[in-house]
Amino acid sequence: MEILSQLIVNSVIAGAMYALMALGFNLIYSVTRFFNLAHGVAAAAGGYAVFYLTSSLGQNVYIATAAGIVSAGFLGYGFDRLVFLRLRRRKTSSMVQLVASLGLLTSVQAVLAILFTNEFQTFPAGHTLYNVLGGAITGTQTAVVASGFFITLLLALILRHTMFGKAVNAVSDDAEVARIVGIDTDRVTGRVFFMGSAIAGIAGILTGFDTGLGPTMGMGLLLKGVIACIIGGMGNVWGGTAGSMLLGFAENFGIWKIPGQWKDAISFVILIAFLLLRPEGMIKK
Amino acid sequence: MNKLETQDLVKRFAGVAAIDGLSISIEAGRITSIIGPNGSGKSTLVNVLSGMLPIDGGLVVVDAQPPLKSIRPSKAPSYGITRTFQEVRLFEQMTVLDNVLVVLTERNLRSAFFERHRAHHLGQAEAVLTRTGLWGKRGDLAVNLSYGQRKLLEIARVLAMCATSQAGIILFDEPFAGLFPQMVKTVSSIIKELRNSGITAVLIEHNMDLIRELSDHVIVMDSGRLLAEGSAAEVLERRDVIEAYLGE
Amino acid sequence: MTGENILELKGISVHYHGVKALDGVNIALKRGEIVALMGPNGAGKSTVLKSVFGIAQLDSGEVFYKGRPITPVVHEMAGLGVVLVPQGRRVFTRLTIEENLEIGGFSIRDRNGLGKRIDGVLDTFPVLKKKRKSRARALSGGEQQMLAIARGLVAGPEALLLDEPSLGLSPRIVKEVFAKIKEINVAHGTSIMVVEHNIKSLLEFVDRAYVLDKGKVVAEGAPGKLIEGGILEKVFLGKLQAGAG
Amino acid sequence: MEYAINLAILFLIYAILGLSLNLVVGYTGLLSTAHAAFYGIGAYAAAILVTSHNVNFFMALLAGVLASALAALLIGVVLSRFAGDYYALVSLGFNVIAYSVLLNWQGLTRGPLGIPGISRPYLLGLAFSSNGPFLVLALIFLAMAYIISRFIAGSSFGRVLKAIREDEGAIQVFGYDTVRYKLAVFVISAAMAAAAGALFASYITFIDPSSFTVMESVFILAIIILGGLSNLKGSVLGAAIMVLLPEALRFAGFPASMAAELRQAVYGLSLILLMLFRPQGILGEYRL
Repeated sequence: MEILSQLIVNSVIAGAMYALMALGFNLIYSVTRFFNLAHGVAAAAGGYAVFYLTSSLGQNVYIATAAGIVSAGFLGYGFDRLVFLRLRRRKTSSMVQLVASLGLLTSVQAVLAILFTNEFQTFPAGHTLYNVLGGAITGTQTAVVASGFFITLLLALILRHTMFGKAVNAVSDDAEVARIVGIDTDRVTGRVFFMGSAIAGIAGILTGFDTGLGPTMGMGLLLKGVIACIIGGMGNVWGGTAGSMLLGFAENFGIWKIPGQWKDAISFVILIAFLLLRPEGMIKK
Repeated sequence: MNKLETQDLVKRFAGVAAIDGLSISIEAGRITSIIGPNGSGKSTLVNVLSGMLPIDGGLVVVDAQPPLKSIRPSKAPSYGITRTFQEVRLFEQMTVLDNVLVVLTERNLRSAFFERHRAHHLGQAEAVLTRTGLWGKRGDLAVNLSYGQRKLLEIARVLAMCATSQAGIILFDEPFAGLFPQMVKTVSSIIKELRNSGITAVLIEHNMDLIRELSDHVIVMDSGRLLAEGSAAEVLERRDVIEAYLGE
Repeated sequence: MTGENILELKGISVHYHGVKALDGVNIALKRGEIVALMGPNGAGKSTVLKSVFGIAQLDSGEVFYKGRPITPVVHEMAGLGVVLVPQGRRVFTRLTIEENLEIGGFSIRDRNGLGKRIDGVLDTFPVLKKKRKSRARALSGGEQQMLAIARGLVAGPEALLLDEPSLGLSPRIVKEVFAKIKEINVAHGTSIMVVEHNIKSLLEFVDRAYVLDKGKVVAEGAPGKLIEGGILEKVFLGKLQAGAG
Repeated sequence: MEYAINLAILFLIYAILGLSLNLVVGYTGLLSTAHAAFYGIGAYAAAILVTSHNVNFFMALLAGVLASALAALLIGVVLSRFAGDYYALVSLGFNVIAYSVLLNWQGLTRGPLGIPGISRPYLLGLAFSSNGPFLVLALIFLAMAYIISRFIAGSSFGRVLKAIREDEGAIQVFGYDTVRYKLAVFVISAAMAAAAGALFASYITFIDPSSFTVMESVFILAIIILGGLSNLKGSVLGAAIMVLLPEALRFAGFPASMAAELRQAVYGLSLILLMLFRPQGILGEYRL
């Protein structure tokens, strides 16, 4: 019984973490229609920004966290202005943009390794244990679950009720007509990159508090986010989060019987099964 | 041979029927033109018959063989059906010669590997490209051709399909659109030659002068249905046909 | 009704993939009138609208708006007062009617008045008013066309450009759509340029028409004059002397 | 001199990998990010057979090639149903799964410990234990890979591959069952990569899973995009540049401890710059 509770708690934690990656990835995909693999490195950069501010500059953790989120956002925005916007203007294929994002992922990841070494870095964070329904959860993990929940909600509200959100929906529905009715789609896309990458930054920072930072952490986080998006349904806020939860549960219940090192393989097997059997994802657009 | 029929054919897009219970019969060895206003379903019909769009209802019958409920795209040539594309679809970053050779090769993997009849295929390609006036351009990439030459290369490809005797029915989807008069002459004489050699030609075209010149039979579609059929002269005088074009 | 030119195209030439779509075309839209652009497939009608909107790249020629030359940028046109209703009923299918209309008002600075404007537009389209909370994909073809026009009206355009609003609609619905277009023209004094192949249904609603063929203007004038001249039959049924082949 | 031979051998191995991946990415237009998996299968199969079963290297290489081809056939059956971005993503997934297997099937692969003591090849009394002869061996393999690739590229099979790349829908209408063609080229490419893997294993005599990650696949991809897609000389040129450039940077005074990161930064950056300014690469005949 206790194992079951712990598994459920772990699944929700993992699901919430994947959701934080999935939300931003999905948001960016909905307006640009390409797989932005550089999304992963925005998460890592957010984490390292906080590490630098707290460890090297001795900043307050909360200020550092806020600054880390914003810098992840600006990194993503910079990616768009410097690379993707130019490619979009040239009407290049989504494959070209995907390869460029792969280039950004590798090079920025390498720069992080050069700046902060390949060592695993940890934050000075307390690990108070709480008990939920018989499962243990740390303070950081509580923050993961809470962020996952609130940001899903917040994003859904923004997309539904603000003019910006409606513009995002319009661009995602039909970018050409969106331009015709007066939306500066490049501007909307730039803002979406900022928002999506900032959310990824939150995921990276929380990973730092939870388990620690490595320069290549972005890739692992990203892949989970991408898989969650696809099995949940691309271009849909709730789909991404639902997919994340499903993935979190599948992995954690999977490793009940299968050794934990197979987690990544399990998630890709789920992805491939979904793509073959239900390519549109759990929730249709 | 190579008679093509549809029976109550239906094709829907998002619930709206683009082809709405169409039953037509296209006689073998003739040029049958399909005309109709924008949005009447002509191009959709070509896409369905060539297997590029799945059939939502009804049947297609080729040569009184067992009726087909679905046509897989790579199977269309086995029913003798081939086509040209209205929005020219060439293999852009390949040479003109390769664009033709690629349809001449045998379809099974092993002969493709060892290309047994290379000289024979080259001869066929030369004949086809000479007929379309593109032999001089054989080394150019398709992407670098002028619009008219691109249209001609589409024609060359179906001629090559005929050379492999995999084509008995050719669907021409607006082959003349955007062509200069000289090229129009070339294409129309090729279509006539094909008919005279026993090929069944289906022609989608907007230029009524060409319809009158080429068609043995004209089918008029409107809103995915058969509106009228007959000779060009008969059909183009009919009040309902004129109204379909000019509105009521 | 006639007065200054709201929109004017002078000597416009455009080509796509090496084919001339427009060849030195001169077209004007005067304040308060409805002008039709007619002609067979491939005549270049839609390209005229795309030129005004900066979607098609001009080889030569100039676009004037209220007497001034402009360099059209797609997303700035609505803010200027020129609205395009594109071909094919392209509404935002995943959004509700109301959201579609809100997006239509995106270029308006005063967002507070947006609700009122939308109510005003919905009064013109009672069908849409009843369904304002339902998704656009659930609408019929005719309703979607109405929504596309309504979405354009929210921006309060001085010039409304319509690309084939009758395409794929039944004759009865086409009549309704054109009646609505006329109503808008009369009620708000909006100048309207409409591209159509569905000619006869249209002629009773328009003040003036241009006939295009192979990228050139081959006739221009009042609808009655064009019918009497028989130019339409010639262009559409291929009896024009200049025809190819 | 040893240093130059070492670089030359690495260059030859990457040139084979580049040539083989180019068949899939450049000629067929399928953005595969799983190449390191087949490279790894070849390396591991050869290493295991040579170390634990004392099999002659060349037999082991052949077994590796067959194992890799078989894996490609199984993966390809699934993969060939996708196109475009999804192809890239699913192939990436297969690389992750293959990496997990190498890392976690410890009974077979010794997991993260890797396999040490892989002997150098010998054949009919001819030993390739020193680097000079090994260089010659690698050169022979590259020549074979080049000849095979050129044969494929010039055959009508290669022409159909290009047509699939240009417009899969159109070539289907002309009667080609494209899935079988995509599968065939994928298997050939995987077999060639496996040969490169076996060479690599016996050259450095020790392998562990970290040489066969997704990042390695991206590196090979960078080689062929830089050199030029759909151009065989381009793959060879790309391999030369990608292997030598980080070395040049090392001479420019960057610390050796950062070599791996530097290499990554360089190829990441080159991918971005290529996409922005020269998507067809140096000698390429095709843009993604």
